[in-house]
Amino acid sequence: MSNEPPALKHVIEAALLVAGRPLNLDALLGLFDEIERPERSEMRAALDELAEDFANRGIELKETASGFRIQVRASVSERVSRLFEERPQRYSRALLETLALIAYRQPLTRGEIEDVRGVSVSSNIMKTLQDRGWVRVVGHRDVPGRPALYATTREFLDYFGLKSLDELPTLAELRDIDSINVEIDFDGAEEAVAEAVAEHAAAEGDAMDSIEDDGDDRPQAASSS
Amino acid sequence: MSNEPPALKHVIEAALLVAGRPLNLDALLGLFDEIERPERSEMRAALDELAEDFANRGIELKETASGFRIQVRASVSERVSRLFEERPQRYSRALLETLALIAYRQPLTRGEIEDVRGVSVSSNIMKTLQDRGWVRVVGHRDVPGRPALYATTREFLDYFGLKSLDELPTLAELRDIDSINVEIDFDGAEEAVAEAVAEHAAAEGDAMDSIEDDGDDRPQAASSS
Amino acid sequence: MTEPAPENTTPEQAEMPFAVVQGAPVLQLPRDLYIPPDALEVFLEAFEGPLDLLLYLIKRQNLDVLDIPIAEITRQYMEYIDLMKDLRLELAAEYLVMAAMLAEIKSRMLLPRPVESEDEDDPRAELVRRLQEYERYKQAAEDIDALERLERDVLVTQVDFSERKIVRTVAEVTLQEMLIAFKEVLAHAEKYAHHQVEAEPLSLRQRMSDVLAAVRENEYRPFTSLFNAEEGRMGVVVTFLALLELIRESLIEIVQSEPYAPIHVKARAGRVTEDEEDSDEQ
Repeated sequence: MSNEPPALKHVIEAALLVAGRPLNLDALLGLFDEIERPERSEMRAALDELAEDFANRGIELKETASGFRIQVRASVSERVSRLFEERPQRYSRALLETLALIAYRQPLTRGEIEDVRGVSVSSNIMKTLQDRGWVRVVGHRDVPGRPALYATTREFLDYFGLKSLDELPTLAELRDIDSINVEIDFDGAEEAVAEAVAEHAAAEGDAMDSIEDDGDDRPQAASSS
Repeated sequence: MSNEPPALKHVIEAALLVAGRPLNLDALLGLFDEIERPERSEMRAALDELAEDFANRGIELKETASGFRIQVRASVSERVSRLFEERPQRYSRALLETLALIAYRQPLTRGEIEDVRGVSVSSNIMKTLQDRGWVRVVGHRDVPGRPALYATTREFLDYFGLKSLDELPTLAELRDIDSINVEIDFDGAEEAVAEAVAEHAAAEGDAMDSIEDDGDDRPQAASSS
Repeated sequence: MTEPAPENTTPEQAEMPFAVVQGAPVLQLPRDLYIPPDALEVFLEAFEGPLDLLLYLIKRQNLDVLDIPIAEITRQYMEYIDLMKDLRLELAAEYLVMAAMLAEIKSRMLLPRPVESEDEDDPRAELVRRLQEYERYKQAAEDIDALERLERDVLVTQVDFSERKIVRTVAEVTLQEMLIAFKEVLAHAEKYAHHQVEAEPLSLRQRMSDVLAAVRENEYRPFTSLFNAEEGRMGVVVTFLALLELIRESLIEIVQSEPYAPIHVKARAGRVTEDEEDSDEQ
């Protein structure tokens, strides 16, 4: 560092950067003994220079009621805000299993999830899944305790890039695939579903016709809001 | 302000100014999503540019153990510290000697510090060092009484502007009493320098010089108070 | 570090010139300066113990730590000890231990020494080792004190950023991760025969959820309103199957007041719980 005394604007800059509060003209002049103290006009000129130096930078000089302060420009504010993010933790295996069970077996209760997983499901997991908007309560099973019935949401489908649950591999496919490739040909899966439905439907043949006529006038309201 | 995205160095500058803590390379890279994330080399280059921008200013970019920070240079700090009524705390020789022993010889016990200093070390000193976060207990020596083993912390390095213990000032050589009668030859002099500290013997050069100079070459030894 | 106050003559050895002439020690010792008693007290308290005091005595006379004139140094040391006693300064035990050590070394120095003396035979060796050891850390302490440090020498910048956006991030997960997790549940579940997870059309499950979400327990909903013709025949079939499954699982009730009257659907569940209200907001 050279031995020249630092330029006035750089003293001001340093002061504003450490002060932790806005500094007015008097506070800035107070940094100097009377003998060396710059004129107010010099101080103003130095502040103007400083403001110019900050053009195109991530910070700017701002004059507020209580004085001058240096602040982060809006243009970098959002990026810099990331410093204050809480680092997300990875979801636990238990959470993923629970989510998958809800997806494949919905609607079902927590007790039913626990039956399949063989271990209890923490309230935290259910809360996280609901906070995340992937799972919601769609009703209650009419048994003692009236447990909530959980189902996946449209957000769940959106997040995983699915148009519908049918795009998930069937259980049979899941069993066979060693390492699941998400880009598997889902068309085959859809066909399998369609066939299953058709079979089911054929068995209930009679009922189907009458319903068809009934369903004209109302849009299906059930999709999640 | 133009609509161009802010230069990388200006994002770094803004981030370091608001972070309230030193930021390492990873923390800075974390400001960006994977897609837009600069290379480490780009980040380093931007940091270098920033340091250059600060060359004749009242602030400087400093890398310490925890990462990078922007600090007000010593040459401007004195003036700027007029903003604060509180004077920085002064530390007694006893405390500094204790700190030095821990820094160079860590980990070691209070008894071992007392052996070298020839006087007892007050509990107050140990408490102050720990309260400041410069020293912590890292274990216990496996001898009767199981005395605590002390070591320095990252905060210690940050506070004294060091990147690692290697950057501590070189410890003076020990000379052998035999050397009184021998032509001065320090090559074989004591190597029992503290275990935790890297040896700077080579960098130190002629041991005689360092003793004769007796600290003259240290940066600004006596000016600041 | 501060400049020493003139009359205090604080023992800052670092400020003393250091010019040892090896082999030709300066025997002409400078006379002790007169120190007023009150200043002396401050002076003595400035020492960090007997090693520090000894180092001061040695350095003050430009002597090398490696070649201490023990008799002379011991005499001076004892003078200070006596002074401290006279002034009734609280004298740490360490000072007396050192006095004893010096006296012992002095007496051993008077004994004739073998010509080929090993250094461990030099009665001063242990003292020299301790003095050197202490001195290097005393120096190290001064060096550390001289480092540019926060607060005293450099100030950390901190720009207020209270207007920052609070960004809440959530963990990310891939479909693949979820499926792998699920596969393991299945493997686990299959070990228990009574928990067979069957293959069935997922669209049916989804539709069941949708229907269940759409019906209320205390509100009869027209049966037909649950169907969407735009979905075509297949969609209608799926909805119907979902309704049948929901009835089978006793999750909904179908009500018809009289033959051919409109059919209504309501949830079997009783009151709407808070859970439900919450989830409905999404």
